[in-house]
Amino acid sequence: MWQALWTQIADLTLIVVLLRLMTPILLSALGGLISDIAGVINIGLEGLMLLSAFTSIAVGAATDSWVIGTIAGVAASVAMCYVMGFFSIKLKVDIIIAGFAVNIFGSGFTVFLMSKIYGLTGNYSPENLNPIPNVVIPGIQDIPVLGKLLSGHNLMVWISLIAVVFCFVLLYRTPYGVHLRSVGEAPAAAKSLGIPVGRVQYSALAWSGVFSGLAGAYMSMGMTSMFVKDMTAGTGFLALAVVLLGNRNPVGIFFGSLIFGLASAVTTIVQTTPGSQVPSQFIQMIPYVVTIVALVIFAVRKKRKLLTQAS
Amino acid sequence: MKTEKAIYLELAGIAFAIVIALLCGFAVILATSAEPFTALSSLIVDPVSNLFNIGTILNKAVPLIFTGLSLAVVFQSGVFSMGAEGQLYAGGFLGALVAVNIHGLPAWIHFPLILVCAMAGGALFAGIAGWLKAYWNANEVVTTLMLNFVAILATSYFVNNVFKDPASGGYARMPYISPDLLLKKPIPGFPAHTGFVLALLAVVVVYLLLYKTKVGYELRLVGKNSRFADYGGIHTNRVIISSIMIGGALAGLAGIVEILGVHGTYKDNFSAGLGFDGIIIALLARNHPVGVLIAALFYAYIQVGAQTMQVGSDMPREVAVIIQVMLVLLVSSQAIFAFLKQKYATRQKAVK
Amino acid sequence: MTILLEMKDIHKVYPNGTAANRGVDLTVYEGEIHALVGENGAGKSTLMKILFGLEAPTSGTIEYKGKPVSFKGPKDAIEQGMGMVHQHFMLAPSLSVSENIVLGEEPKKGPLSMFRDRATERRGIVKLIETYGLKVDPDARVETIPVGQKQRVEILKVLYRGARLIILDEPTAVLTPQETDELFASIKALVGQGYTIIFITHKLREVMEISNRVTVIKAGKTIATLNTKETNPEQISRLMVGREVLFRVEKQPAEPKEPVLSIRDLHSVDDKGAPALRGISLDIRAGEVVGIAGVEGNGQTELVEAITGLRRATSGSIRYLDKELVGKSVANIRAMKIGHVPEDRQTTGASLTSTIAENLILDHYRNPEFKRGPFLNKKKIKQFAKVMMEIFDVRAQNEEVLAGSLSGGNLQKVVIARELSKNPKLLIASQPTRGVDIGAIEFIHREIIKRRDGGAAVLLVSAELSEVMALSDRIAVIYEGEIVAVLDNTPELTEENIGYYMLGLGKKHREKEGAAQ
Amino acid sequence: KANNNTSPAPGGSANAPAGKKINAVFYVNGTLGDKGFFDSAQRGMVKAGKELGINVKSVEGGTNQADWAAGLESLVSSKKYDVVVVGTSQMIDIVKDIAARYPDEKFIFFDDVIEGMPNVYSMLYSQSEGSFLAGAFAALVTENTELKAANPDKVIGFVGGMDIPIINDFKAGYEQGAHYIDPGVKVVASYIGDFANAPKGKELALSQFNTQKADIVYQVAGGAGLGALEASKNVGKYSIGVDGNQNPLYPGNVLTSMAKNIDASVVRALGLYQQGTLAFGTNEVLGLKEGGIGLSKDDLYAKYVPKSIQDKMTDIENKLASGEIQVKSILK
Ligand SMILES: Nc1ncnc2c1ncn2[C@@H]1O[C@H](COP(=O)(O)OP(=O)(O)OP(=O)(O)O)[C@@H](O)[C@H]1O
Ligand SMILES: Nc1ncnc2c1ncn2[C@@H]1O[C@H](COP(=O)(O)OP(=O)(O)OP(=O)(O)O)[C@@H](O)[C@H]1O
Ligand SMILES: [Mg+2]
Ligand SMILES: [Mg+2]
Repeated sequence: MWQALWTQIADLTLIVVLLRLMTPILLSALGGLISDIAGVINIGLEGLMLLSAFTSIAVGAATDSWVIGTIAGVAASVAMCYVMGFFSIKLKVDIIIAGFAVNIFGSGFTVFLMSKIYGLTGNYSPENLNPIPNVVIPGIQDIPVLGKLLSGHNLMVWISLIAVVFCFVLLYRTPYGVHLRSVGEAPAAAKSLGIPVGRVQYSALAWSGVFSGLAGAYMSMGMTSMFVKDMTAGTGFLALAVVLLGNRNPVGIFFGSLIFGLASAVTTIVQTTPGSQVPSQFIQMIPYVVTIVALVIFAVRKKRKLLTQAS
Repeated sequence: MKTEKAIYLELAGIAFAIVIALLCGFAVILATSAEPFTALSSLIVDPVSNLFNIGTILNKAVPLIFTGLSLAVVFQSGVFSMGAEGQLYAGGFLGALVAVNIHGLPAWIHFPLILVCAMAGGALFAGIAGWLKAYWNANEVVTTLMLNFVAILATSYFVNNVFKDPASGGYARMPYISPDLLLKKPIPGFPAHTGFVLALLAVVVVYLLLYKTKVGYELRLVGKNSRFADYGGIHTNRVIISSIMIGGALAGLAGIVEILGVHGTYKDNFSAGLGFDGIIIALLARNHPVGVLIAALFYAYIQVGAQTMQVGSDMPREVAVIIQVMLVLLVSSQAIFAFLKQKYATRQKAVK
Repeated sequence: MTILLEMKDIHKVYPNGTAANRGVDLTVYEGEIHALVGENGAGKSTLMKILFGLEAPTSGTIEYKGKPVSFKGPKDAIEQGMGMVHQHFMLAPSLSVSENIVLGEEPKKGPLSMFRDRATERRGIVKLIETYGLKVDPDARVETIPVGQKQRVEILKVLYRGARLIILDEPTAVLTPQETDELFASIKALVGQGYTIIFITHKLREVMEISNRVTVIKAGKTIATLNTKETNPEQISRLMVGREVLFRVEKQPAEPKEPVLSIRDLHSVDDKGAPALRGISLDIRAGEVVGIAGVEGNGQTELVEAITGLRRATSGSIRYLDKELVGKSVANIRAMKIGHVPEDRQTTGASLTSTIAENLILDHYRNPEFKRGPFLNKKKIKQFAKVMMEIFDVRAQNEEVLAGSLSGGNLQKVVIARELSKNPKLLIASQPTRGVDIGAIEFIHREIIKRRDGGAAVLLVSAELSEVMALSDRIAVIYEGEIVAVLDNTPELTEENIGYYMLGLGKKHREKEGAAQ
Repeated sequence: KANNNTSPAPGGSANAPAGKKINAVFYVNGTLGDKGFFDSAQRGMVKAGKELGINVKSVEGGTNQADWAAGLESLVSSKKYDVVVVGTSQMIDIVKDIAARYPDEKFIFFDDVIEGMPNVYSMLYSQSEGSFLAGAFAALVTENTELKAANPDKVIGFVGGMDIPIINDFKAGYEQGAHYIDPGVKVVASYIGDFANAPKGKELALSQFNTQKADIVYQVAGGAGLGALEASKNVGKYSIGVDGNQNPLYPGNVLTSMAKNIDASVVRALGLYQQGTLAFGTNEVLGLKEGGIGLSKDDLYAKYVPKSIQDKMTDIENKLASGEIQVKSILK
C-alpha cells in the first residue's frame, strides 16, 4: 500500500487525480463562498450542481457543443438561484430551508426532465457527446515531469484555478466585492449608504449559481460524459465544509479543496491497492477525518498566532 | 391577552400560507396532470381519509419529532449543528446492540435500558463535535457534516461484518429484536406505534427543559448572547457541549424509536436523511418544541400526501416532491406573517 | 435665515405596533446647529431615520430646500446632500477604514470602471482626514480601532459624500471628553463652512455649548423649539421630563469603613496580549465611591474585567473581604455579592432577545428560592421581575417584553436593577449612564449613592469626568495601566487637576504598600 | 434446476379474474434508475402492458426504508390492483407480513425467495452464477493475446457500489469464475460508497486500469458504475456491464454484460398470471439455464470478443447449466 502510494506520488499520478477530484469541490465552494460572504449562505449547491449537470449535458448533446451546453447549465443554475433568492430575500424564507428545498428540487426535477425528455429514469449518456476538452500544451507535453504536471488537464481544471484568482479580484479589488462583504457583515450599514442590500444578495446567489453551474457541467461533461441521478453524491455539502475550512476566503478555499482533494486521491489509491486489510468503510472515511484534523490544526494555529503576536 | 392575539395572527398566517401554497401546487398539478382534481384530492384528502394513512403520518412524524427536537435544542444554544444524522446512527446502533445481544432481562428493565443506551450513543458521538467546538474552536458545521460520514461508514462496517445476522441476505441487518421489546401497535387496524407517545413525551420534556429549568435557561442565554452568559458566570463551553450532547441523545432516540417501531432491527443505512429533515423541521418550528411537533406532523402529512398522490393519480414521484417543497417554502415564508401583522397593526392604529 | 428643512406632523407606527412618532414638527434653518433632545424612546432616532429615508413615515410631510420630498431609501437622501451618523455604529468591522468610508461610492478605474481605484481612494481619504482634522489610519481594519476613531470614521463617511445637512444621532455618547471637544471643534468648523447640523444628545451641557436652537420631543410629539441663548438646562429638562431634574447629585460626606476590595500589584493583558494593567494597587472601602478617571483605553476595561473574573490576571492579588478573587470563576465571584454594571449593555450587560424577566434573574436562577423541584419557579420569577420593574421604574408593558425593544435608558435600568437586587457589598459600575436620558441619569446616580450610604463599596468607571467628580469620594486616575494618583474629591479639586494626571504628566501614589490611611 | 419445492398453490386459485382487464402495480422500494434491476423490472412492466394488454402502474416508495411497509400496504389495501410486483431481499419481511394479512391479494416477488406464502410467487436470479461467468470472461480477457489492449499482467478489476452482502455476492461469484480459469489471476476490488457517484466510479476504475494494470473491470454499482464503463473507454481497456445489456454503451470496450433478465421474467410471470397458470406459493431460482441471468451476447459481443473466448464461454456455460460447475453464493 505504501509502496503504491509512493510510486504514484513519484510519477505524479496523484497530482493528476487530485486536480480532477478537487475541481468540482473548488468551484462549488467558491460559489458557496460568495453567497456566504453576502450573508446568504447557499446550502443548495448540491441541487444546483445537479441541475446544471443535467442541463449542460442535455443541451451539449443536442447542440453538439460543450460551450453551449456549459452555458445552458450555468444559466439553469443561475435561474434557480434567482428563484431561491425570491423565496429567501423577498418572501423571507429561512435561507437554510430554501437551500434544502433547492437540493430536493434539483434531485427530483432532473429525474423528471430526464423521463419527460428521454424516457429514461436513472441515467443519461448520450452517444457522441463532445465533452469539455482536455488542454494539451504542445511544447510542454513531452517534457517528462512538467508535461504531466501542466498538460492534459481538463479545461475546467484550469477554469477552476482561474476562478480562485477571479474571486479574489472580485472580492477585494472591485467595488462590488466591497459591497458584497459589507452586505454580509453589516447589512444595516450597507443599507444606510444606499447599497441595495437585496439586490446585492440576489447577485451573490447568482454567482453561487455560476460556479456551481460550472461544477455541475464539469461533472457531467468533463469528469464523465453522462448524467446519473444524484451523481453529485454530497459534493455540495463537502463544498460547504470547505468554505468554512478555508476561512471564508478564496485562497483559503483553494487550500481547503486541495487538502480534501488530496485526501480523496490518496483514498482512491488505497482503495484500489490489493491486499489492504483495512475495511473499505474505514478507507472511505479518510477524507472526512482529514478534513476534521485540518480544521483543528487550522483553528489551533490561528489561536497560537494570536498568542505569539501578543508576547 | 396580547400573546393570544399574536397566536391567532400566527395561525392566520399559517392558514394564509397554506392556501397560497395549495394554489401554487394546484397550478403545477393543472400544468402536468390529466386528472388534476383527482391528483389534488389524493394529495390533500387521501392522507387523512383513512386510519391507515393517518397512522402512517403519525409513524413518519415520530422520528422527525425527535430529530427536530434534537436540532431545536442545539440551535437554541447558538450552535449550527448538522450532525443529527450521524448521531441518529450512532445512537440507534448502540441501542439496537443492547436490544439484540442482551438476553434474559425483563422487558420493563430491558426496554428503558435500550433507550438509555441509544441516548448515550447519540450523546457521546455528538460530544466529539461539542468537544472540538468548545475546546478546539473547530467550526461545528464542518465537524458535524464530516462526522456524519464517519458514523454512517463505521456503523455500516460493523453491521456488515461484526454484528450481521447471518440470515440477513443481501442487505445487512442485525438479528431481529425480540417482539416484546418492540413498540406496539395498540389499536388494531391502526398502524401507528407507541413511538408517538414517546415523541409527545419528548416534546413535553424538551419544552420543560428549555423553558422551565436552569439548564434550559443557561442554554438559551448562551445561544442568544454568549458574552452576556459569560458575564453572568455561565460556563459557555460546558453549556455548548451539553446542548450538543442533549441534541445527540434526542437524535439517538430518533434512531432507536425508528428501529423499534418500524424496522424491527438495525438495518444498514436505515435513516435516509431523517437527521437532515430534522433541520428543516426545527427551522420551520423556529426551534420551539411545540412548533416541532406541529411542523413534523405537517411535514409527515405532505410526505404521505406525495405518496398517496403518486398512488392515486397520474402524478410522478418527482412532481409530488416538488409540490411538497413548495408547501414547505411557502409555509415558512416570514414575509407573509409580517404582512399580516403589519396589516393588523395599522388597522388597530386606525381604530384608535 | 432660510428654512432648509421642514418636517410636519410626522407619524410613525412600527410593524410591531409601537407608535414612535405621533405628530412631530421640526424646522431647521440653513447653517445652524439644531439640537434634538428628549427622553429615551421619545422618537428622536425614528424621526431622523424617516428624514434619511431609512424608515417610511406612516403619515406627515417633509419639505427640503423648499420642495416636498419623499425618499425611498438612503440613497435618495444622500443624493440630496444629507448625511447621517447613526446612534449605533454602522460599520463593517472586517473592512478597512477607507473601505468603510467610500462604501457605495468607490473611486473606480479600469475597463468599464470595474476595479477599485485604491490609489485615488487613499489620496482622497488622506486629504479628507487632513482637511477636517479627523485623525484615523485609513488602512486599519475597523474592528481594531477604538470607539472614538470609529465615530470619526462615521463622520468622514458623511463628509466624503459631500453632505450639507448632517444628522448626528448621539455622537458623543461613546466619546471621551477630549474626543467630544475635538468633535465639537470639527462641527463648528463645518458650520463655518455653511454646513447644517442636526445634533441629538442627552447631555444638556453639550446642547448649551454648541447648538443654536433646540427642539424638545416627548413621547413622539414636539413639545417646543427654543433658541438656545434664551433658555437654560433647567427649562429644557423640565420640558423633556415633565418635572424638575436635579443636576447636582445630593450626597452627604462619605463615612468609609473597612476596606472591601484591596488590589495589589495587579497585572494583566488586553485581548491582543499586550500588557494592559501594570501593577495596579487600590483600596476601596465600605461606604465610599471610588471613581476611576482616565482617558479611555488606559486599562479601565481590563481592570474591571480582572476584578470580575472575566479576564485572567497575570500576577498580583485582588482581595475581597477575606477572599482572594484572582483565579476564581466569574460564577464564584458573582456569588459573593459583587455587582457589576458592564460598560456595554447592548452586548454584555443584557441579552436583547431575552425577556426582561430573563435578564433580571441572571444571578438568581441558581438560587433555590427561585426553584420548584427541578424547575424554575415561574411565579416567583414573575413576581420578582414585577417588583424590580416597579422599584427601578422600568417602563415597559410587562416583564415578558424583550429587552431589545426597550429604550436605552430603560434597558440600563434593567441592568442596574439586576446588579443591585443582590445587595452587593461591592458595586462595580462601568459607564452607568452612557446614552441614558437625564431623568434616568438622575435616578441611577441616586441609586448609587443610596448603596454607598447603605455601606457598599462602589467602584465607578466613567468616561464622563463630570460624572466621576459628581459621584466619587475619592478619584483614582489611571494612566497606561497604572494608578498614577488617588485624589480626595474635595470641592477644591478641579477637572484640570485631574486632567494633569490623566495625561500622564505626574504621579502621586498613595496606595503602594497598602497604606490606605 | 427450478426447485418448486413448495407444494403447488391450493387449487391454482391464484388467477386472474376472467374477462376483466388486469391491473398490475410495481412497487419500487427505492427510486427508478437507482440500481439497474428496478429499471429492468420497470421495462418488464411496460412491456407486459403493451404485449399483454394489462394496466400497469409503478409507484416509487423512495429511499427511506421506513416508508416501504406503509407504502406497499397502502397499495394493497386500496384493492385497486389485482397483482403486485415487488422485489429485493430488503422487502422479504414486509411482503411476508402484508401477504399474510391480505390473503386475497397476489404478489409476484423478484430477486429473492419467499417461501410458504400461498399468494406469493417468487423468482430469484442467481447473480453469483452470472458473476461467475463474468469472472471467467474477465480472466480469459486478461490472459488473452489477440485483444490489443490486454496486457500480460493477470489482474482484473471489480467496482462495487457498496461493501454490502448483495454486492459481495457478485464479487464472490466473479472471483470464483476468474480462479476457475486461472487461480493466479488477481482481483482488485474497490467500492464507491453509493450507487450514484459516477465520477468516483470512473476514478476508481481509472486507477485500477492505470496503476494496478487491470485490463478489464466488472462494475456492480448501478448508475455510479457507468463511470467505470466510461473509464474503460477513455483508457482503451475493457469492462463488463451489469443488470442489463450495457454492451452498446461503449462498443468495443464494454465487451459483455452480466444481465439479470428481470424484465423477461416479469413479463413471463404476468403472462402466466393472465392465463391463470402462475403457480403462487412456489418459487423459482432463475439461473443460467432458466434464462434468468446470462452474459449479453449481442452483435457487439460477436464482433469484439475473440472467437477463442466465445467458445470457451459457451463451454463454461454448458458446464454451469449441467451442474458440473457449482457456484457458491455467500448469501445462502
Ligand atoms: N425598528 C423598530 N421596531 C419597533 N419599534 C422600534 C423600532 N425602533 C425603535 N422602536 C421603538 O420606537 C420608540 C422610539 O424609538 P427611538 O429610537 O426613535 O427613540 P429615541 O428617541 O431615539 O431614544 P434614545 O434616546 O434612547 O435613542 C421606542 O419605543 C423604540 O422601542
Ligand atoms: N423590531 C423591533 N422591535 C422592537 N424594538 C426594536 C426593534 N428594532 C429595534 N428595536 C430597538 O428599539 C430601540 C430603539 O430605542 P432607543 O433608541 O430608545 O434605544 P437605544 O437605541 O438602545 O438607545 P440608547 O442609545 O440611548 O441606549 C433600539 O434599541 C432597537 O434595538
Ligand atoms: Mg435614539
Ligand atoms: Mg492482463
